[in-house]
Amino acid sequence: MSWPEALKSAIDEFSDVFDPMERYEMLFEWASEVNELPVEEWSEANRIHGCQSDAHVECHLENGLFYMRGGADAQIVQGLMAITCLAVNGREPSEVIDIEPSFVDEMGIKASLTPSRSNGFLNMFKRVQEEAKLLMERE
Amino acid sequence: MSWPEALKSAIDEFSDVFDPMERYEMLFEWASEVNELPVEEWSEANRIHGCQSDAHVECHLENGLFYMRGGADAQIVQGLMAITCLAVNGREPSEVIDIEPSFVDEMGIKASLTPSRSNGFLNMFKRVQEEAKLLMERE
Amino acid sequence: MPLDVDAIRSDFPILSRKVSGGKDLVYLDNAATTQKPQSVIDAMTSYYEQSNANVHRAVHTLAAEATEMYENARNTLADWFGTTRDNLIFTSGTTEAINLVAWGWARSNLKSGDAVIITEMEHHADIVPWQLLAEEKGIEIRVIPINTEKDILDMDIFEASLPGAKLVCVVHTSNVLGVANPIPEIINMAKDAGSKVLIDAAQAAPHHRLNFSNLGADFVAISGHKMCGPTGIGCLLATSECIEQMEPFMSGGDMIETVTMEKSTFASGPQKFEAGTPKIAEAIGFAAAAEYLSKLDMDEVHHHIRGLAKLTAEKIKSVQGITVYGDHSVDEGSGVVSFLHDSIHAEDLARFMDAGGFAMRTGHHCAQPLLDAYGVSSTNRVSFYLYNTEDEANAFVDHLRYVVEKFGG
Amino acid sequence: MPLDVDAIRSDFPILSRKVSGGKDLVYLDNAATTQKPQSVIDAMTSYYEQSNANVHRAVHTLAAEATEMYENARNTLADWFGTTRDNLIFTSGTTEAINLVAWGWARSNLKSGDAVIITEMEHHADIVPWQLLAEEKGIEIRVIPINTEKDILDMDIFEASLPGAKLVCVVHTSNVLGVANPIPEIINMAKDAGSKVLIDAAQAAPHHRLNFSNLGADFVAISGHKMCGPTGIGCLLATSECIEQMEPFMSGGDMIETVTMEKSTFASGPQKFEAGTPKIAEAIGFAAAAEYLSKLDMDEVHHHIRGLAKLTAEKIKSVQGITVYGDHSVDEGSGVVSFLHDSIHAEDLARFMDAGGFAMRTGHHCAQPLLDAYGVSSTNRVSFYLYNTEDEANAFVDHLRYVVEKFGG
Ligand SMILES: Cc1ncc(COP(=O)(O)O)c(C=O)c1O
Ligand SMILES: Cc1ncc(COP(=O)(O)O)c(C=O)c1O
Repeated sequence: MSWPEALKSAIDEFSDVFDPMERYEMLFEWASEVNELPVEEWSEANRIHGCQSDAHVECHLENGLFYMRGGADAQIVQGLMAITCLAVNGREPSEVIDIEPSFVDEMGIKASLTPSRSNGFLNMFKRVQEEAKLLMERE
Repeated sequence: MSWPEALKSAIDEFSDVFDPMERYEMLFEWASEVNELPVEEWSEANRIHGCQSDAHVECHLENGLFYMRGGADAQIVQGLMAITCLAVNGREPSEVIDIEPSFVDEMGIKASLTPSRSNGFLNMFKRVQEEAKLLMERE
Repeated sequence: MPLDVDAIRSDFPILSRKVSGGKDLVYLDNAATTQKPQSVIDAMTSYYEQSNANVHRAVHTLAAEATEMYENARNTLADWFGTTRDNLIFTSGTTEAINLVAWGWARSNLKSGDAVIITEMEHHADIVPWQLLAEEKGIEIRVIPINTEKDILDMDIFEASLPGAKLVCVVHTSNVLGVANPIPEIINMAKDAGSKVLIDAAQAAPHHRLNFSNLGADFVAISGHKMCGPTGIGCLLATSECIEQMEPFMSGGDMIETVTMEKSTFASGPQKFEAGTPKIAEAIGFAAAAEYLSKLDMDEVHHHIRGLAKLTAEKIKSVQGITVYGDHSVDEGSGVVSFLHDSIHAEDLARFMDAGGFAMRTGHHCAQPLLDAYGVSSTNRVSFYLYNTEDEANAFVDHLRYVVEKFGG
Repeated sequence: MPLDVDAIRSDFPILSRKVSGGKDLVYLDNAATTQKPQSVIDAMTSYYEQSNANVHRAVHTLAAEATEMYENARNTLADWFGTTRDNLIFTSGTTEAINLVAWGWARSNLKSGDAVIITEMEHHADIVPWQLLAEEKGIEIRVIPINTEKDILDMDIFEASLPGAKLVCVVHTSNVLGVANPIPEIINMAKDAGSKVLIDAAQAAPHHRLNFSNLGADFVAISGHKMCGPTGIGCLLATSECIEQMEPFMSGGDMIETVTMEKSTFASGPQKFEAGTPKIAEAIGFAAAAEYLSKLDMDEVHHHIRGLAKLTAEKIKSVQGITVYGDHSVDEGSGVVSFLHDSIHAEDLARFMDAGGFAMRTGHHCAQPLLDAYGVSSTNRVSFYLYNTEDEANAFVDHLRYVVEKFGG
């Protein structure tokens, strides 16, 4: 899978860093860069299950292209959402469905890609892909 | 625990033999030496539970001394009964209660002294000791 | 390509053990439990030495590693059994898997008057739970007898018993006779009659590559320890439909969604039935067993095991006084051969064989009704597995012959 | 004599692991599961490499060895817990042990209208089974609230709740607060009121030497993996009286006396509740854990663990924005310290700590009602064990301080 330029440079930036503490710090900073879903728009319907944090995501099409907005009370989760935005926003929904979540691994972030009920990142990513699928079908 | 002479010599005889096959053969032969409880006297009441073979034991006092008779459809079990007779017959019931079943180990017979529901030898031996206790109390 | 049994043997450390005064161990009690290859032992050791942590709901490195190993184990096993992770519930073995069907599914989906079919060939694990349920719920149990001439289930009675049956419970391969039942036919007939089907695959899974999706059963129960895996683990494969119909059985941590003092709500899928700290090392070891088997040609494995049973059955039949149980002329079936001598007590025989280094089992094999049908209370049983050799089978026959000559008079 | 923690550490292979880019692992998630000493790992490996066989009812050498090892494990553990082998039922852990009381004892000995007392401090494992039973049988559940000011159970409400109670279920030591309940007092009061008592000792057994006979409880539930033992095993200690009152729960092989197609009769004692192939290697590993602990002075172990918790609680209290839960001024209690920062999300904090090599847990710790009582939905939790050092505790506090300074603004 070839990543969009913006994601590529984020991956490069992260993978240059050796210390996981620093990497988390960077992610913490990315948290502010997410296409934010304001707290007022958080609802049970857009809540991501299986996160330890309270995390929400909203997805829509603009001119047939996919866009997500996200918000979470944990900054690192929100940082991962910001990175995910780089991966998915502005793409065809059909592309979004096919994206592998491996970019977090490439960034050296131990988000752990194990399918498990409590894997926040993976649950978030799957939710985004499900929404993309729904949007595609609805078109 | 010091064993009666007859048991001691049985122990010696067995422990001289290295091959377990031969040892079982010897035990098989001993089976005929048991103070036998004839099949007609086998009953549910004198049946030993937890043996794979159908094994029965009858115990009584003669002049205040303990005696057992045994019978089993498996020859090796019956052989173990014969050895047990050497250990217990003609003793005070109070002595019988204190005997350790370790003599089979000393004979090199893997009768296994693990307490387990299906350990035939140990269940037999415990039964003999329980009978000794009952007989003592009844006196 | 036939199995490279020598190479396989070197994977199993216990096979170099000596017993009974220095004799080579010939392990022929595989239907009770199989030995474990080094890779299975190592998988567990390495988990404990490198990654041990409680799984789920923690973000630290070890917990993430342990969770990944545990959940990957589920993936590996689901894959091996031809199903998905959402259809595999970890249990402590076949017994718990069947109990889970009885307590978790049947108890809430069957009602007084409904019928459950079991067979005379079942292991106690597939009899007693149904008796307890029948007593509690007023469920009718219909028993399919075995035709002891042909060593097969009476399929006419089976067919006649189907109307009104809600669940058919049948052992894939008998642990006493080595006989395989006509499972596809049974499943088809049961499905046509609108019944669910539970397959006890404890003896089949070790030498067949089961495919749950193709099989068409609703439930399949499996033990890890009988297929190169560790003790204390097994699984229930169940269709999504049935999993959704199941009520919680064991309850506690990890299987809930929310808990308040008033009311709890439950997780969905397999997790709903996996309460408490999972059998983590065991799941990892079980998956390592599936990985070990996946490197072999399972058709060859079956062929090898069954071949040894056929050979042995054929040879000991001609030993004076020996009766063999079960039909060993057919290719289907397992590595099990049950037999008895007409005058040497089964337990004596087992001890004499042990004295020669041969580990075999004696008893009712937790299948008393089946033995009752044959009019015996125990059998001697040898059971072969993938690491056994033709030389071992022949040595077994020779030692048996020697024992019979010596004591069978 | 204080513990020789250096010597202890060298017994645990995992403690030399590096995590998070080469940092020393500081394992502070012991309330979730403890690490295993080499002797425990070796006991299981050696079982698998030398003696693996199914236990009970077979006479061959390996089966005899395995049975001996397995049954000796039961003896060792019974001894360690101050009881006899006839009062120890192997389960897969605390969760299954409590479920066994609910399904095997309470279900047949309580009737509609009877009351079961639980507390707000319980782990889900000691809440959900009672809710399910209550729903099925119309049993009343009475909940003893926690006084969140003093971090103790409200003993007045407990006393008032006793009349008519048939079973009191209480956690010995909270897995969230580290607080130990006044167990002797609770047991006395319950007994006086004619109630049975079940103690959840999952968190207490690891650093107390429990004595079942002296304790006077009717049931005690324990997990092996939280006290140096393997995953997949634990036990229920139960009085002979209660064991006799219990009905079969899981059923199948090994727990029966006889089985016919019409009716089965059951074994007596613990075996009645141990259906199927046992957790053999696990029982042996669990016993090796008890043997490991038996070489230590358990008073010192407790003192050491509790000391680290007290020290840590004291120090982090003064870190800006940190709230510590639970009373850590008293000597009773465990190695658990729960806390939260007022602006750093618990999960973020745990990740930052992990990045420094510190393994700690975050979440509801399977005790949602307790957290509800404190008005939080999760906490950060460190939990110390016998191999943790004061240096580790101090390093933890330092790294926490650093994280808070950096991100707590
Ligand atoms: C107090 C308490 N009870 C019960 C349990 C459940 O133990 P297990 O998951 O080992 O069954 C735990 C462990 O998480 C606990 O801390
Ligand atoms: C056919 C069959 N069913 C069930 C079982 C029970 O399996 P486990 O003891 O592993 O639960 C066995 C094993 O003894 C078996 O052979």
